[in-house]
Amino acid sequence: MKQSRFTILKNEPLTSTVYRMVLEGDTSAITKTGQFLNIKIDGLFLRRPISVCDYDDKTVTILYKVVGAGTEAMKLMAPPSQLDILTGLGNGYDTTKSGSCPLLIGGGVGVPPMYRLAKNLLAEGKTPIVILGFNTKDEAFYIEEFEHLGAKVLVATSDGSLGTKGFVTDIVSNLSDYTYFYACGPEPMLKALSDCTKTSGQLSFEERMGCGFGACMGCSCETKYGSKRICKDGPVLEKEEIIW
Amino acid sequence: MKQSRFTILKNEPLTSTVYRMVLEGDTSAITKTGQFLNIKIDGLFLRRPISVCDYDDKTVTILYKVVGAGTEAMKLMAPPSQLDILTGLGNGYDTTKSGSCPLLIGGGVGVPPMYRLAKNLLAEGKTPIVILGFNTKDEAFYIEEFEHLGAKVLVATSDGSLGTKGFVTDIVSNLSDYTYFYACGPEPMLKALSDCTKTSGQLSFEERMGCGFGACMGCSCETKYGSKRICKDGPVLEKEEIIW
Amino acid sequence: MVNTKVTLSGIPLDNPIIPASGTFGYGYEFAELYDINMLGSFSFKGTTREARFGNPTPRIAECTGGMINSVGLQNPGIEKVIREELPKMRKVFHKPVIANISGFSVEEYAFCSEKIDKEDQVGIIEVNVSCPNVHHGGMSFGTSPEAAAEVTRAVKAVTTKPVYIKLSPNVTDIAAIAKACEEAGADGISLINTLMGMRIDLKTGKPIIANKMGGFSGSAIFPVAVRMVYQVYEAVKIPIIGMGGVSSAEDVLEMMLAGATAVQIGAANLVEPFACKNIIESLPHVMKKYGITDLNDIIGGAHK
Amino acid sequence: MVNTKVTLSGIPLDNPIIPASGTFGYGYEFAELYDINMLGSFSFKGTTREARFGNPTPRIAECTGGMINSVGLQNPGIEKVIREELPKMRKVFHKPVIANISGFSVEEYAFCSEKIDKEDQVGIIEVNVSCPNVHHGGMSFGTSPEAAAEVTRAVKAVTTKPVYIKLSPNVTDIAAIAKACEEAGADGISLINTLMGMRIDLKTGKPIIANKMGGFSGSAIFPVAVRMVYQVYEAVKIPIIGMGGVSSAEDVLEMMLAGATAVQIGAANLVEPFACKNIIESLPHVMKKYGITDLNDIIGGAHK
Ligand SMILES: Cc1cc2nc3c(=O)[nH]c(=O)nc-3n(C[C@H](O)[C@H](O)[C@H](O)COP(=O)(O)OP(=O)(O)OC[C@H]3O[C@@H](n4cnc5c(N)ncnc54)[C@H](O)[C@@H]3O)c2cc1C
Ligand SMILES: Cc1cc2nc3c(=O)[nH]c(=O)nc-3n(C[C@H](O)[C@H](O)[C@H](O)COP(=O)(O)OP(=O)(O)OC[C@H]3O[C@@H](n4cnc5c(N)ncnc54)[C@H](O)[C@@H]3O)c2cc1C
Ligand SMILES: Cc1cc2nc3c(=O)[nH]c(=O)nc-3n(C[C@H](O)[C@H](O)[C@H](O)COP(=O)(O)O)c2cc1C
Ligand SMILES: Cc1cc2nc3c(=O)[nH]c(=O)nc-3n(C[C@H](O)[C@H](O)[C@H](O)COP(=O)(O)O)c2cc1C
Ligand code: FES
Ligand code: FES
Repeated sequence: MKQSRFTILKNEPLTSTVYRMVLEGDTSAITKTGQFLNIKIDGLFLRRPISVCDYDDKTVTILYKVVGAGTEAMKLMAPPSQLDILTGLGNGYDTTKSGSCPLLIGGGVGVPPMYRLAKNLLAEGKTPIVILGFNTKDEAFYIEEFEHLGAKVLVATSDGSLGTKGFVTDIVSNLSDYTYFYACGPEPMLKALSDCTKTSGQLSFEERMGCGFGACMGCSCETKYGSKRICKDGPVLEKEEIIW
Repeated sequence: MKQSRFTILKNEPLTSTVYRMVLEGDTSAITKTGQFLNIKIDGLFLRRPISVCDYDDKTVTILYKVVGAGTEAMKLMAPPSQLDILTGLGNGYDTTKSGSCPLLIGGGVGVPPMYRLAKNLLAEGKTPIVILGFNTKDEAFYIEEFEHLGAKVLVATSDGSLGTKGFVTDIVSNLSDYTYFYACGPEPMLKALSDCTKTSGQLSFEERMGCGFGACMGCSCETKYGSKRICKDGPVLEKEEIIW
Repeated sequence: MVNTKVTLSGIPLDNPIIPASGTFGYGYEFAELYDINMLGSFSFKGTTREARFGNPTPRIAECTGGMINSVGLQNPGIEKVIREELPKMRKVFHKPVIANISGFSVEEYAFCSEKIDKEDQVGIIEVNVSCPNVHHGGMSFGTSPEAAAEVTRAVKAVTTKPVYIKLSPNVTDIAAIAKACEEAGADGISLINTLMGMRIDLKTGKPIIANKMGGFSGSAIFPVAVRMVYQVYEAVKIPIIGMGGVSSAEDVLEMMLAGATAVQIGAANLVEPFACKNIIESLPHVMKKYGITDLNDIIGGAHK
Repeated sequence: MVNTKVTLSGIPLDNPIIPASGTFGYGYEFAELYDINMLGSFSFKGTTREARFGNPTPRIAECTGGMINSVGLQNPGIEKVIREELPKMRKVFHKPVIANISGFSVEEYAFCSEKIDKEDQVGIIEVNVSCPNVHHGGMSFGTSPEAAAEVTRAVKAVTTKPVYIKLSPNVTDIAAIAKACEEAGADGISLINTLMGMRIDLKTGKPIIANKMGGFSGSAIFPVAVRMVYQVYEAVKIPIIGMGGVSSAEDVLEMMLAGATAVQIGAANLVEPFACKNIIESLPHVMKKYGITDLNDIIGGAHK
């Protein structure tokens, strides 16, 4: 973990509620996708945890949905203002277990961490299938970006306005030749995926956090292997250890 | 009273700790010098009361000393940022009682309201004598500005580095041909002036304020004519009503 | 259209927004800024038998998210309030007002309440039991169920108007005190009064407030207020007026979900003079945002 | 040069800065960020007889200037803390630590204290009496002078180390409870623990915290903490460790002026991981600014 100041390079809407922010600063503590940042926002007490969507040696990209006071404030920020951020938080996804053809499943604001994950798996010579779920076409984002990476992308929307009508699980249930899966999204989606997937996999969880770096026990969850802190021992858990 | 947003036009140091800020906005509620503004500062709960130094139909000038969190924040503000300000607070000085040759006595950050007062009295054809007190030369400000108005200016510094060595009272005690006095400054100065002046006069007081507009009774003081709110019935009191 | 009307002991309010005692004076300053008849009601400055200058100054200190006051119940005394202020208030506010009554003995509470009971302008008598009991070593009436109940009974005996007991949060068991007041006949509970707090001036090394301690209020105390309203709602059946740190329409909804039928706004009025107006105007929009069509539906909703 | 050294019951501290229990884990996370040996000491996570998972999640809610937690004393139990954590802690922190002990019965407090008493790494036993007493209807030990004194006596009977009783602020008369602990043999008083608070989620209409209520801490509670430290300083002669909302060197001075000999930093560590380091480093500068050459000179200074 590192604490440092980042400069906002870009902050732009992808949909009416989801924004992309590109930040410049010391990214050396970020080692994996699936990790997250914890962002200090003036006037609010707690930092806001947001997943790493992509990063390089001097920038990090995040995608965030405006849902409350913190993200509302983020939306209004403009380059070149600065943010105090904790980086390198969480375990992140482990690509060594992926096999040759893993599924990457992102629902809503669970989509962002799948981006860098897809990039990495492709770089490792694997052929990930990316499955993205949204409520409706207007809320969809990052589909082209995934396609540009060269990944196969399947989309589900609840109302059928884009791709398959239904949930990501409707797509997953019809697939069979995958070797592993990675998922991030709302808890009901994760639970359904855990039930309908035929392989082992890694799922990323959200929890309200005090610190985000393992000090307060605010985010604990019980697993089959004992209590884990979502912020430090997670947010990524293995399918097999999860107690639903 | 009015609440409105002002735009900072200038914010510049006069000494190492005293700043002048010129603000543009709706000044229609300001009717007298000796009145004050109550300034909202992001992140701080209470507004900060600062005297009007000068104003016209679209700008108001204040001079403030950096002493704590609020003024520290003000010092860092730059044009064209905005401030939420309550204007037209307090009774202000009454020039009708001045006679032809009033004394205007300002000590430290009590100097600012004397500026517009001098201007008004000169405009009314009177010949005010302005007496300014500071600790030392380096802390002195606005002497030239008063001179430019065409007022007679006398200065006292505690260490004698500028003007008379001593206090404003040392100057006042040696004067006799004045018709009235107006004073603003630290309470011990006001008390000493009240004792050494030969005429009636008006003195402006400071008190910690909750609202600044008469609602909370946070700033009450007892006078010979009953309890008064410094923010609404003051900050200017008549020499005769003050209980020391 | 959404419904913001609520009822306190039979008294209909256009909306649940009520400026809290001591932060709105007698309404005059605010009436110059906006038409205060848009308010549900207002609770005027705490009134005692005798006129009081209150505590020495400084009476105000700043805190993170709030302020401390030790005004000390400055007021002209009940007779003068009835004779001079009520008629003036009637000119700027045409709805029933809430008379906030304080005392340093049970008799003083009864005396003031009996006097004010005759005024038809007064809709509710709000009895502030946070005052020190001069007959019992200065502990406040609000710190013991017995003392609070005794004040309640004494006031109820001399009034026909609804009596709301305004509780102090500086206690171990707020629910027990509320319950004692209900059993003693209270028609409603107002809470919370200020938390006792202190700030020290680093320049002098001494407390900022001349009286050393004072009442801490403002958004910082909101979570304590919500908790206490929630606890009292579980303990009593009479209506609750919730307050403590409320400064937005969202806060109003949160207080009502905790169990408040109406909500008072205190310190927010001092730093944001249009606070109540802004809250009243944004309330319908915020209700819509959360799918609320009638405020009465959410009172105590968090308990379900 | 200024002096920041203070002494707690004979234990010298390089400075009065101590991370508060529950906000610093066992120090490991912070040891990766800075050399935590710069701290005066640290108080490790509250420990009970049995291992505890704690309360269901969500356990955290945000407030203006603070947060609510309902972690519920998650810890591996006293045996495992002694066997596994203490040796690991010794590697990152070479000074005496403060063992924070909790219990749901008098026996549990005594059991844990007796166990930890044998560990020379432990300088002070800090007894958190904010836990509900399972034998007495769930009211916390910290809410009655008798119960707090009983815990104090039980712990003192089985330990040789200095015992500091950590008080709950959710009480009517904090001074009476502190006094009872002093009379029962306490070597010092730590205060304040968290204020009970609640937040409700407008989207669901239900409390955010799974356990409904939780402990409110952070800068918002500072004025209450200063007031209570001030009151307890007037009531007892034993040293006080002050805490509650401290987040700057200025706050440390204010706590000490109120009567604290040392100061704990809680929630600030969570949102500003370098909080303690920053405070320790700025303390000498802030002392100079206010003309303080020795911190010991200002302890209780506001009472003079
Ligand atoms: C590990 C992790 C990664 C995340 N990654 C992303 C991401 O990439 N993009 C994105 O849009 N969102 C992400 N979230 C959710 C994001 O943290 C919340 O949407 C955000 O904190 C809401 O803040 P707010 O001030 O706008 O909302 P408010 O509701 O005003 O926040 C109030 C408090 O609740 C907390 N909170 C609210 N919603 C959540 C939530 N869903 N999860 C955890 N805490 C919450 C806030 O952090 C804050 O402490 C992630 C959450 C976690 C735990
Ligand atoms: C009617 C009036 C007119 C004033 N005019 C001027 C002026 O023209 N120029 C100027 O430099 N100063 C003036 N002051 C003093 C000015 O209000 C304070 O210096 C300022 O509030 C300090 O704020 P701070 O946050 O920097 O200090 P802090 O000490 O951090 O403030 C903490 C709290 O104490 C209050 N406070 C601190 N000092 C004073 C004080 N002397 N008087 C009243 N409240 C105080 C603050 O308003 C705030 O609520 C005036 C005060 C009053 C009452
Ligand atoms: C300046 C001031 C004066 C107050 N005077 C009274 C009073 O006279 N009677 C009373 O019952 N409460 C009084 N209160 C308490 C408020 O009515 C209210 O209960 C408390 O401030 C909590 O609400 P808030 O956080 O919105 O301010 C006063 C509060 C303030 C800030
Ligand atoms: C997440 C969290 C966990 C806590 N756990 C404990 C605990 O185990 N034992 C204890 O005595 N106090 C515990 N506390 C209380 C703190 O030690 C401290 O008394 C309180 O938070 C007030 O200080 P603060 O405002 O600086 O946080 C905890 C506080 C927080 C925020
Ligand atoms: S949020 Fe503090 S331990 Fe996870
Ligand atoms: S500051 Fe509120 S009445 Fe003067």
